[in-house]
Amino acid sequence: MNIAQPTFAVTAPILLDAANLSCVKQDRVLFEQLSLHLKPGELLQIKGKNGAGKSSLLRILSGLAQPDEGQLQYLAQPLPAALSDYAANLCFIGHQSGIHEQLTAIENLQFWQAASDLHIQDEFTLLAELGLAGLEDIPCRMLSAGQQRRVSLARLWATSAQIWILDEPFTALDQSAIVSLQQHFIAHLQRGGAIILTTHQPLSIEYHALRALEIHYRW
Amino acid sequence: MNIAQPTFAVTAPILLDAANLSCVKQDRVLFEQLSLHLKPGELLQIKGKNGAGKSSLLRILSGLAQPDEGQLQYLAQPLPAALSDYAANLCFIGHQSGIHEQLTAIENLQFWQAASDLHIQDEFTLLAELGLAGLEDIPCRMLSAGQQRRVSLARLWATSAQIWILDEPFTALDQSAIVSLQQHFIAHLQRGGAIILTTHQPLSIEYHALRALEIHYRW
Amino acid sequence: MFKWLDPLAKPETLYHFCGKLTPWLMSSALFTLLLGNIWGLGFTPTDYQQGDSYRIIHIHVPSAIMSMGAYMAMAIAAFTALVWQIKTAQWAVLAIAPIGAVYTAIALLTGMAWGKPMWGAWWVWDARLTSELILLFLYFGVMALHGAFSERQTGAKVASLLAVVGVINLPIIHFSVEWWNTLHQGASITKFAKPSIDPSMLWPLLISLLAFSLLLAALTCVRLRTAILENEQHRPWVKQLVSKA
Amino acid sequence: MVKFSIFLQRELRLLARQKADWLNPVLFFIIVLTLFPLGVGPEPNMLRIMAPGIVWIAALLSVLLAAERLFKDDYRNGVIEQLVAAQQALMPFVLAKITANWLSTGLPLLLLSPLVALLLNMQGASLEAMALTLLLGTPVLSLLSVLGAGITVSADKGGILLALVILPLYIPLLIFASAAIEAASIGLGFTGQIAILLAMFLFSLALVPMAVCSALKINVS
Amino acid sequence: MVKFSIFLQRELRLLARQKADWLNPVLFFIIVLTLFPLGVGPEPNMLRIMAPGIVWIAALLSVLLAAERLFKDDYRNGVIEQLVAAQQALMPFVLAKITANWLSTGLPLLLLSPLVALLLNMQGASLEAMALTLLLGTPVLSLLSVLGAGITVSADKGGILLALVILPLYIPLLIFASAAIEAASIGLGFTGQIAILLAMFLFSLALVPMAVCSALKINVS
Ligand code: HEM
Ligand SMILES: Nc1ncnc2c1ncn2[C@@H]1O[C@H](COP(=O)(O)OP(=O)(O)OP(=O)(O)O)[C@@H](O)[C@H]1O
Ligand SMILES: Nc1ncnc2c1ncn2[C@@H]1O[C@H](COP(=O)(O)OP(=O)(O)OP(=O)(O)O)[C@@H](O)[C@H]1O
Ligand SMILES: [Mg+2]
Ligand SMILES: [Mg+2]
Repeated sequence: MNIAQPTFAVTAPILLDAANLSCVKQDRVLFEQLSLHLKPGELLQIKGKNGAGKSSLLRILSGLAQPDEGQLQYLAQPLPAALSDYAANLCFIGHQSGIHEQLTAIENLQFWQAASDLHIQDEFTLLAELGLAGLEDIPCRMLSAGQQRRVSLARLWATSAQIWILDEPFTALDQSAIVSLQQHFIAHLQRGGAIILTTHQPLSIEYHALRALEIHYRW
Repeated sequence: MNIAQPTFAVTAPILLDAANLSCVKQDRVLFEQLSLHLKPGELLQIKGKNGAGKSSLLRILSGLAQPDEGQLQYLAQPLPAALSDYAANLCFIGHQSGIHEQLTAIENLQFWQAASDLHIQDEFTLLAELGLAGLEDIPCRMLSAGQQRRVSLARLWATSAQIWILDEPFTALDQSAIVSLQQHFIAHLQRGGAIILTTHQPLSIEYHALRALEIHYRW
Repeated sequence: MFKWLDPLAKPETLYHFCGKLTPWLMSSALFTLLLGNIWGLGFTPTDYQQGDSYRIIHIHVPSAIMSMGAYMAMAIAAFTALVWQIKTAQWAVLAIAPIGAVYTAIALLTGMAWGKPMWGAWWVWDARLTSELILLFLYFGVMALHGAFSERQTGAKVASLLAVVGVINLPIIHFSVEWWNTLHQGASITKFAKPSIDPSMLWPLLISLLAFSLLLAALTCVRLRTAILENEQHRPWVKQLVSKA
Repeated sequence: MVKFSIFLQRELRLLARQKADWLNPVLFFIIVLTLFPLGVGPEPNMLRIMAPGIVWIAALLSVLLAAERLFKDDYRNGVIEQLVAAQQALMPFVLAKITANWLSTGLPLLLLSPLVALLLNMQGASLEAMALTLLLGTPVLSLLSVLGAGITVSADKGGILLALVILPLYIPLLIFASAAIEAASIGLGFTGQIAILLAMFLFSLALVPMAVCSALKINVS
Repeated sequence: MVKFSIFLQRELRLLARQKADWLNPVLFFIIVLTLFPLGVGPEPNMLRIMAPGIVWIAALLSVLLAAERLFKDDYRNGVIEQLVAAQQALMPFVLAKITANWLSTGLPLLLLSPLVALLLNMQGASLEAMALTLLLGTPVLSLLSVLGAGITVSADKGGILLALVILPLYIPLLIFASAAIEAASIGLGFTGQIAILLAMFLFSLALVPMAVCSALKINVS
């Protein structure tokens, strides 16, 4: 594991550095000259109205889409080249949940364990922690919207990736689940992790390295 | 139009009356002996943790699914018989948005106008009101998550149905959209409408006839 | 070599480069086309076996060969686009595809017209004819894929992928006459050994072949320029260009 | 009626937007037709005998492939769920789907029949018979495949299940249609077969739309 | 390797859960085979001549239909998007998909070949040739259809586009396979065709998985 110890002074390396990004969708410029950087221990919330371009930005930051202009650097290396290192240290969960509806929660976890090197001691305790006790053996399509989201987020409890990129993780979750997810965020940050996320619900986290970046809706 | 004037005294007719509903999913009893009724001018929020059975209840209340036990009455008539009257006076918007991704916002509205007798004076002003100005002619799949939700909710601005049943209407909406949707709810209630909804986000409505019904998560 | 090619990856340079090339290509294409056809149709001796119907060879053979040539060019552009992520190469793929499809259609139609007197049927299911028909479908496939995605980029890349994979079909077309015994003519000019065709027929044929390849290049340049403008319409240099015009 | 025409307009607009929807079945039809002689051998005589069967099997397969996604999008988006909740508009919706399906797959096949005849060496009367059977048969095909699509819309596995449901219903159609073409090709009359096809058309027109509506209702509840 | 086997296990589990996935292609194959004699006429001689082509066309169509949804679920759920973002597991995932596809469609067809021979009046050598071509050809078919599915996964219209992309690539296979069966049926040797089929198999095995990976990457970006 590659997680820096909580010594993130000014000297902490810049994990992700984006310079002068721009994104154009069909003649419409969503954002231009957007720069940001992320250090260990930081949480960056991307804000903006519906349609401002938050999801588009996250897809660029996670290496899925190419920016129309600008560069990304992971640990000072330019991205298309360093993509595989970056991907190995990244956990991206988008609007879609990434779980197969026909498989049970356990089976979905096993799949992701193989696909992205998760470290799960015991799936049952993990799922129980997420409030899914007794539902481990039901195909996910029979779970409620919020329960499906919980299965999808379970990965965050088992990943060793340092950078998390999450698109509206709180969707469909009830209040208690939101609170425990936020606590988990803080634990991750304190271990030297870094998080970029979007959400329309206010964060209720008490933490010193919260930053926000607002994308203004342009037409 | 069949909307009662704001004279909802004790004598107001009971629009929807559910008695002793129960719902069983795979040996699991989600709820039993659940009774509720809805009068003009009332907003009923169904609360409960993820997986408590809120969506299942809403599908029963809207006539899509049958309860395992119990009856529904619409204006004192039992439901399977009065279903077509009831359906004509109902606007149900579920977890799925009900908009076709290949069609533009305008075309989706025209479809729903024909399908459920909406009264839209001018699609363009309606969409502009919802913050979609300039996006009327783009296929909906190119809209962001929140923008798609807005198109789907546009129906609420044009329907003459008295009873609205909404499953997590605030999902993916930004704060300003949530506020204006809630204002629209109040206007509807004051005109004698009635609303049943679920949401995990706290309502910020000031209104005298708010009621809540909690379904406890059982295992 | 790459030093010379590299600037052409830039849309603006390529646009002007194609602009300069087009008139030359176009005029030489028209010249050779006329020359080849007048010579071939008017001044070559009548074949003692086939009568005058063989004269369609001057359209059939060049268009058939160039239908494959166009595919090869398209596949090379596609490969470049995929490996080096060059957008202009991607646009070139779509610029070539319809031209290649038209060549293929011409080869098919002239072949059918020739087949009726020669073989007694418009169409027979032999390997060369069929594989040429498949070539047409491949062109269609590339064009259809291009339009089938909501993300334009995706469509362009995926179409390139199919173009590369479809190269398999080219050797099948060419060697079909050897691998299967067919009704169709064996190789007579595209052999490595000495061509087995009378020089009085060969020359006009070669000129027509040159004409078809020049025409391909010219039309590709024209279509490529439009594609560049379309894709770059919000760039400053295009806006400048438009305001100047 | 107003609803029907608005819904039909919507379907046609969707078709215009996704040209692949009606172009691809046609191309598929042509491709399958070209595969047969390849696999079976190119003797013209042979081909003429097999032609009726081939045409009709190719038609079936192309309509079938097109039908698969007919309701999928609307189901996934919740359109069908909400239509069922709103009750009255379901029937015009289904009728519009059927009409659009025929316009986009049956009609092009009909228009293609001269080309097919050319490819498969068909002559005069057979060509006429083929066009007639296609005219009467493709609407039945559309009706049946919409039925299949409706029945299987919420099934975990659409495509092939659909084929299974539809193929058996489709066999009588195949038998009579190819019998008509065969009769024509050897110079016999074929009004009998055509009359049966007509009956099948009217019969399925009367029954299928209702069946589709109830299939959709069952699928969302 | 460990990843591959876990992924393969997942695919097999999905197949076990949705039995229709592998039962339906098989049934489809059988139905198409029975349609032919119906549409074309039941003369045994005729049937024997057409048999190779028919078998291979039916095999193609059934594999094609099964391929359509191969990646759809995983695409819609965001599984593929997240796999691409995580990079390293994509290749084993694709290989598992290909293997599972062959196990669920190619293998049953192979096992069915004696039955087919019975239905279509095939004898000794032809049967052997058919089994051999199916053994070598169905993996190619699986590879190609997975390629088609990967290429078209985010396309607005899957099914038929897939067919359009795959059929041209598939035609050489059809030609050699049916040539082999035909040669066998008239008593000639067919090692040449079999060798070509083997070459095609190895060739596509080497190239297709990489092509599928890049197709998936393109589709999510
Ligand atoms: C629809 C029918 C036909 C098609 C699709 C077709 C296709 C082709 C193709 C693709 C080539 C280029 C082969 C290569 O360069 O490897 C070709 C060449 C040629 N074709 Fe055809 N052909 C057709 C009918 C005919 C007929 C009826 C004749 C005359 C009897 C004919 C005579 C030739 C000749 C002489 C060549 C030049 C061969 C060479 O030098 O390589 N073709 N044709
Ligand atoms: N494929 C596309 N083609 C054209 N425009 C697109 C495409 N995808 C997205 N857009 C546009 O880009 C804008 C930003 O979309 P994006 O999904 O990034 O918004 P968002 O900030 O995530 O919004 P939300 O809060 O609703 O999720 C939207 O206005 C949308 O119309
Ligand atoms: N088809 C089904 N088969 C078996 N169980 C099901 C089925 N559908 C739902 N359930 C179960 O019913 C319970 C209630 O689901 P429902 O969708 O009604 O929850 P909900 O209250 O809407 O939750 P959320 O807040 O997450 O949306 C869940 O625990 C789920 O596991
Ligand atoms: Mg978003
Ligand atoms: Mg719910």
